[in-house]
Amino acid sequence: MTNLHSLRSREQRTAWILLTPALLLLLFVFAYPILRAFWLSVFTRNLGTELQPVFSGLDNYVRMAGDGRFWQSLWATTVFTTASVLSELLLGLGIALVLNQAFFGRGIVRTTAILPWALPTALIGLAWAWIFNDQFGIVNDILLRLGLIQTGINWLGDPTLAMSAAIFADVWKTTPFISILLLAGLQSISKDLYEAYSVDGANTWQSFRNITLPLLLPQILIAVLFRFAQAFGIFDLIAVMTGGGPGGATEVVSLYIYSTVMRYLDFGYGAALVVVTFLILIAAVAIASFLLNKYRARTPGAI
Amino acid sequence: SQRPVTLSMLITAPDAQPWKQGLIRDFEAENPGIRINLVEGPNATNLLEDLYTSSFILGESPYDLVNMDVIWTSKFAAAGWLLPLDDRISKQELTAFSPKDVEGGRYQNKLYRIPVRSDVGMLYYREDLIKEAGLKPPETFEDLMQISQALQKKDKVNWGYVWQGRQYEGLVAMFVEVLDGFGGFWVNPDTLEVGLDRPETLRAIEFLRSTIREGVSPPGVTTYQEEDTRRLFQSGQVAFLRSWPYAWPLAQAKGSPIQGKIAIKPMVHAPGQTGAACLGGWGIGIAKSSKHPEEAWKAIQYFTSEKVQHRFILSAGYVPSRRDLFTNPEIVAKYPHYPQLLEVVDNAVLRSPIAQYAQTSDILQRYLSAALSGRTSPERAMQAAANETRRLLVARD
Amino acid sequence: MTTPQAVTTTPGRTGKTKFSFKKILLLIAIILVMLFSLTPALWQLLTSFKVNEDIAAVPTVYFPTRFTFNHYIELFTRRPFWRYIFNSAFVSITSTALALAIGAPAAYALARLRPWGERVILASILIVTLFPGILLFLGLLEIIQALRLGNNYLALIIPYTAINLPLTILVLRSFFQQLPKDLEDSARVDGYNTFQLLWQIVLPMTLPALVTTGILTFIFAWNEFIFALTFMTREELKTIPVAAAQLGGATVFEIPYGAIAAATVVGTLPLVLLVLFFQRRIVQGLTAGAVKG
Amino acid sequence: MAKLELKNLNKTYTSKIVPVKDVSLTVDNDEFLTLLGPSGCGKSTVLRMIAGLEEPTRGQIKIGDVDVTYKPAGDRNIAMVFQSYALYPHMTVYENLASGLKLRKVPPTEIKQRVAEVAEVLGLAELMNRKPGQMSGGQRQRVAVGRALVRNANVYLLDEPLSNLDALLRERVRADLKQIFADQKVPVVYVTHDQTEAMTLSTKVALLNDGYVQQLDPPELIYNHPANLFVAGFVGSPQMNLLTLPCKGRYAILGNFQVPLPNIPTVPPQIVLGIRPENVRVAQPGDTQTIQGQVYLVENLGMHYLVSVRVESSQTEAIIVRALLPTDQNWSSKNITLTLPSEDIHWFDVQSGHALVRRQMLGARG
Amino acid sequence: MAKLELKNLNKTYTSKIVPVKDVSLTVDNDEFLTLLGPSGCGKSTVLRMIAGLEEPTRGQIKIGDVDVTYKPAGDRNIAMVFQSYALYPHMTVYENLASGLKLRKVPPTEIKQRVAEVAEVLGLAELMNRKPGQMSGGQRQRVAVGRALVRNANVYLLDEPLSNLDALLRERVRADLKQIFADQKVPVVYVTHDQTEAMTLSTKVALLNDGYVQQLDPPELIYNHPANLFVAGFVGSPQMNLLTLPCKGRYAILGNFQVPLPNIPTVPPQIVLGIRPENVRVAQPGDTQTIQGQVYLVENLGMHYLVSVRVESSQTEAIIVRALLPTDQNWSSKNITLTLPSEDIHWFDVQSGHALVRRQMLGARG
Ligand SMILES: Nc1ncnc2c1ncn2[C@@H]1O[C@H](COP(=O)(O)OP(=O)(O)OP(=O)(O)O)[C@@H](O)[C@H]1O
Ligand SMILES: Nc1ncnc2c1ncn2[C@@H]1O[C@H](COP(=O)(O)OP(=O)(O)OP(=O)(O)O)[C@@H](O)[C@H]1O
Ligand SMILES: [Mg+2]
Ligand SMILES: [Mg+2]
Repeated sequence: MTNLHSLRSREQRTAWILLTPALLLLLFVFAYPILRAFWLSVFTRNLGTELQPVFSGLDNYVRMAGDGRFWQSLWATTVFTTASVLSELLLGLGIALVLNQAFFGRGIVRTTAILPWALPTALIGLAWAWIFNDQFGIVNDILLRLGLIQTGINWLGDPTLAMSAAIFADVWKTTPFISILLLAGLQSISKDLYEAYSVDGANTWQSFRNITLPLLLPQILIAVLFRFAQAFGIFDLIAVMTGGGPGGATEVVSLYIYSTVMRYLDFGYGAALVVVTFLILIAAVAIASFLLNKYRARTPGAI
Repeated sequence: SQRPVTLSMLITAPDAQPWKQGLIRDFEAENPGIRINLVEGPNATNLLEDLYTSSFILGESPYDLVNMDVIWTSKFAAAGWLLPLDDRISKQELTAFSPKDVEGGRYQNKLYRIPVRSDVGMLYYREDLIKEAGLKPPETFEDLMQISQALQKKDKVNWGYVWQGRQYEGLVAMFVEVLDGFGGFWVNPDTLEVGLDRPETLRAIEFLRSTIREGVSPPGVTTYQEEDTRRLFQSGQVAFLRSWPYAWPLAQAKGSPIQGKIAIKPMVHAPGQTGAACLGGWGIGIAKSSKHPEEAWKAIQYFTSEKVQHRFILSAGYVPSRRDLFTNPEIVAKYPHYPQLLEVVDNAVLRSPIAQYAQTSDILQRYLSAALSGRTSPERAMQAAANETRRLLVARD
Repeated sequence: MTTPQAVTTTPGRTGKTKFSFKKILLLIAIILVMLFSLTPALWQLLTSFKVNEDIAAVPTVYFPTRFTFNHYIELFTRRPFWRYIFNSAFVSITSTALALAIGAPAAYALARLRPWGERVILASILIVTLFPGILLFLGLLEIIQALRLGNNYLALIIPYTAINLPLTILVLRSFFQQLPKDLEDSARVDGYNTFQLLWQIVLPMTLPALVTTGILTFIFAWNEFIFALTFMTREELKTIPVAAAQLGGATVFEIPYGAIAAATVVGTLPLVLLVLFFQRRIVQGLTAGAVKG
Repeated sequence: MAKLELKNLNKTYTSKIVPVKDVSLTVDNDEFLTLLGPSGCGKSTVLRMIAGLEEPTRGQIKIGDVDVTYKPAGDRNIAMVFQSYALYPHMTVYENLASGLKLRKVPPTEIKQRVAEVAEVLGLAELMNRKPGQMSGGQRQRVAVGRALVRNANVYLLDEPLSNLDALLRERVRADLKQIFADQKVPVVYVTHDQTEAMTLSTKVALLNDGYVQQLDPPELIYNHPANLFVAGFVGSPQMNLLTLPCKGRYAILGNFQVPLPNIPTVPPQIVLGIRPENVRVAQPGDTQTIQGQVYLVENLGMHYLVSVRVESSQTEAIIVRALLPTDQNWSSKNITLTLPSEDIHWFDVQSGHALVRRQMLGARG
Repeated sequence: MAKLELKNLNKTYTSKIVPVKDVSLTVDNDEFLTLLGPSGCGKSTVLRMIAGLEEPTRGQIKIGDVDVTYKPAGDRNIAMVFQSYALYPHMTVYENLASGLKLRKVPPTEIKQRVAEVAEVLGLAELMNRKPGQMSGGQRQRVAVGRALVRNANVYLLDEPLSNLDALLRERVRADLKQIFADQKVPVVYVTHDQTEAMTLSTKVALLNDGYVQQLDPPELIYNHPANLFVAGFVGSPQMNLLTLPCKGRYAILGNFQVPLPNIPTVPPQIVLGIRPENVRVAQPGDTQTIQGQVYLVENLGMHYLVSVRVESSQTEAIIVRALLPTDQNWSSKNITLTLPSEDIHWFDVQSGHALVRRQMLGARG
């Protein structure tokens, strides 16, 4: 009786009213594709079966275990994701700190800093491929003019260099995502705290370490999480820049999945690939958050 | 009176303009009961393929006419998205087209596609330089290397030969030519035999690798697509180019540094073999889900008729699918290299018309690219490619 | 590099007396940021004004020998580019507004109202963001087809809104949590109901977060390619990136760099203006003086 | 308008943090209740529960005859001044003041007028267009007070509303508050640490400690008849002298002196004597109840000196009595004789701390 | 350690907001300066400039002999209690207290010890693991105070550090502050609105108003010899009676009574008479300087009644004199005779507000 009228249950009601539209929309757009991927993954449905679904249990998963291409793409994706997210985080944080300063023309600089994120990937990927071209590319042109190299470096033709170029392009493209998010976070930290801390005798680095970082942590975590998910699902940039080459060195998981589904019409297997990738990602995030919690519990006050 | 029937057709963006101005307008004028709704797709052909795929997967394709690249036919047919056309056209009529082109429209002995445009790979070369050096155009791979190096040594060109080496469909198209030139084969569509781990294949790879190793091709050639190579060639720095006919009008355009200095010929080959050309090109089929197959067929007939093609080629500069047109005086007057091209077309090889072509091609692309970029040794790469291909083909049948 | 510097470095006088090391450092940092962000984009801008010969020239021609507006003129004469801009703008504005309108209340509920199953909801939102985006598109295709939404703005607005929701919710939630709770309490006592509270008190104070997520989601929607390509086939409904990607060269093989560069510029310019206008809302001290303690 | 009633309120944050254990109070229409108590004793928590911002773990809250325990804050029509001010940072002073009225759809002209009135009282008239971030601490606090005062609420809750104002302003605002609330005839609950404020403003004072109400009485009674040791020690500044003394016969032994015990049934071995410093006088001829001692510390309180006197004693343990003496003499190091008027002495039980002589009429709990 | 010197400080926010116009002060090693002044008069601003958080628009700040005007806050080794607390929300109480010491690389054992000591003084010992969000207002303020006290600073700045503490605790902390600062021998600048605090703690009081220092003197002088009308009216509670009276001959006319003027060269037409309510006594036989009137308001201040008396007058305008009288009588509506001892009367110029009789030794500005 009391429960029905309690403030808490009112709060619950309001909470759910506020949540419902969002949850419904998420359900509507995400639930079907996700569930369907799980469902399809236990069928074989490809050109061999004339695109008719034939129940095949875990066959697809068994096949995946022996699919070197998948594991290789998973590895490539991991390398790509780790490298680009880490560099983006550092760079993004640095840029956010710069943008957070008060200086003349800050608006222009902020806008400029967001620019890479604003350029359409499909188009800018082309531009990057061109920039890294060993003959007409400006990277080589500049290096040649500076006398740093004698002949053009074959950026996109070498497995390692191609991966690096793709990472660089991605870092360039998506660092603004992190920096603008962190900028907003920085702006929400009260000036008072810095004042108090500087009176306490903190230098710039110390206030960064002990005030900025801990208070920025929520935004950092969100930025990293989203970039992690996006980088793991990177598709268009790589598709345009290297097409997965050379020799599959830059073939990332979503490129492989996309080919499997859209080009090979191997739906069942594609779904299984999706499911496994998805589960691996969830596991990775779960482990990361577990470790983070443990670390936070152990060192109170620190990040 | 009846409401006009509308036929939808998807087309790459660059093709839309010529089609709209030529074929479509005329067709609609002649067939008042039929409208053609030309959907402009993306520029890149692979995106076009994906668009088709997604719309077909959903069952009811919005397209009645399916404008296909030659390598899609078997997949679309195997997936059951196309209407067989055998009953509608006689063998007799088909002979007017290049036989390889027609073959490319078949899957498991049924015809699904009528060619509208041909496309073949061929060798462009700097006629002026070769003449100047007192040499003859190359016939064999070795010739190609020697001439290149000779010209490079004289500083006539920076590079001898450029080809498409990026990991993509173009790599395969280029490679089947070299492979055929060495007498090898990829997949036999009838027996599904895989020839990738045979010595001919390794020799073909070795040739390509040697072009880079010996400085005949730039190292970046393993990342090039058609345009990269054409631009390099057109800038006058290269003696030989493997490309499609589209490069011709561009290279010969006003202001091009190599205008009037080039010629084409079929791809070079190993001694004792013949040069091969990879067949590309577009053709039209009818979607199984189309509600107006009769009208669609009418359109196809119209688009592929000699009269219309004649006009279309003159205005748009495409390579015809009908053999006669290559030697048609009016056309030759405008495109003097077409008779030569016919020779190339006749020697064309098809990329294996099997249902799983896309996947087979991807396997080859990856391993080939790996071998060319030095990621793995050619032997290991091809062994793996062959095995994977075999596994794929066995699994499906 | 952090804020206290802004407090402690002394404008005006210190400049007179001595050069500030930190100031120089900041200047260098600013220049580096500008270079990093601007160079490739500038390259596109220059390219868009080059004639084709300059674009194709080897060795590279950096500054156009001849300025040309042809690429731009072509964009607008050969194709209804205004229409594409309108489409992009309409879809992006609507989906951003929706994402904020739906996401902000949800974020608030999660930040403050402690609904039952909060952890489950949060976990689901996380999981949803982890689903490989490229794969959503197949499932969505089926939904769109089933609902006959193809070639309807809704076919883009709904997925864009949904895809942007998790980011919106998580970001706003983190900002809401940082607000002093007393403020909301005070507003409740004053008689604000939850919606008024959100709209009149909470959101104005989290303007930087709103603007930030708004900018991020807007840009995402503006630049999205695959859905736009697949779900919108009618010419007059295409968005900028699709239209730009479909810019024909003379042939299928040719990549019309000049036109693409021009399209990139045209497609990005509205965003630049938008960001230029809104970024000033990302400001500090919106809660200054609100509470003591 | 309506009476405010708290019944056995309890608030448990965690099993260790239970700031409000059992609080029952009634505040009538025309009553002005002040909550007093040490820092952290749960005063704000009680206010927050009344306002509906915190749900009581147990107990009931009634306004008028309506049980509002589980009613949301917005429906209670309460005006509250937050200890932390909680100003709307994005609104100007004017908007801050007007927001509550706007929400209640008060006509614009009336809003303007009421805001202007309140701003006048609080000296905010010139700051109307500032935002909270551009104001001094005291100015912010005044806005917070103003925001509550403009409202026409059923109950007013004020949590240390004047703590950051200067004495003069505080006095003025205090007078205005008294006026305003007297006019409105609504229950007011007020938290303050300023005892003068508590004394001058309130009709009733509730002294909280340890989660319980220690005494609930009119201010004079709280001051003059503290119900227990805690209240005695807490109320009044300087603090009451509280001396634990041994008893001997009918006397308590204070150093070398004897203080007659009050009329209590049994004489305990020890007893606590309490007397406020201001009640300790310099002995005048004829005074009976005197002690002698030496001044060892003189503190200047402005109007008075607070003089600490070490009472003559044969015990080693020093007994200190503090007295508030006039500033017209120099007391340092003097030997003086002080009077402890027996009517001003409070006696407390050593164990329970309860006052030993309690008038019947006092209804306080210990 | 070092002397703190402010020279002609000026802070201009906007041309309209100039809270600090021209402030010069010196605080020696062992001095404890209290800034007093009405809310919004610029006290916090002065502290912020000393701390280096706000750059003076003009003027100079020296610590010891070093000009620190443009030195960053961190290099000044100053400890400050912020009026708004500015606690680190992500740190526990312990971490908040320890942060300043950690920054200065004090050895961990010493940190622990010092934090424990301060926490003991401030009654924070049990809250060490709480975060600021889980504490009461007074507890937060204590953490803010503690954060400054643990430090070994060259200068201490305290901005209303005790405003949210109860009287008892405040008294205790005050005593401890006095002790701590006396030990450390460093300049302390303290802002408070509590005049008792100002009187008991400080060696010097600076009264600010309108951007200027109105009087800078030891507390007794401020209280007993206000330099001008503003100081007279501001200091002391209840406020000093300030009556503008016409002069006639060598007398000021107070209703029907005459008050002899002090020894001034020329007799102005009007003069302001000031006398503190606590100096107004009930006339005793033999008192000369008496007035009569009727009580019309009695306020209970706990220890005293504040009695407002309407002085008998033939004028229509009522003249009110307030007196602080003992609580042992009921004064309501009585007719009483009051004494205004001439030694307690302050005289001020009507125009300038300056005190008319100024001892030579007083060096205050008007
Ligand atoms: N950021 C600011 N911008 C503009 N005016 C300001 C700003 N900060 C303070 N002021 C104004 O400066 C004056 C002095 O403020 P300050 O905080 O020094 O007052 P204070 O003496 O500390 O008052 P209080 O006792 O109320 O804390 C005030 O009138 C205030 O409104
Ligand atoms: N959110 C919370 N979580 C846990 N404990 C809390 C929380 N809020 C307050 N407390 C504790 O509850 C007790 C009562 O707090 P409250 O704010 O009511 O004190 P108060 O009487 O108002 O004190 P003050 O005079 O210092 O403002 C305090 O000990 C405080 O530490
Ligand atoms: Mg409180
Ligand atoms: Mg202040």
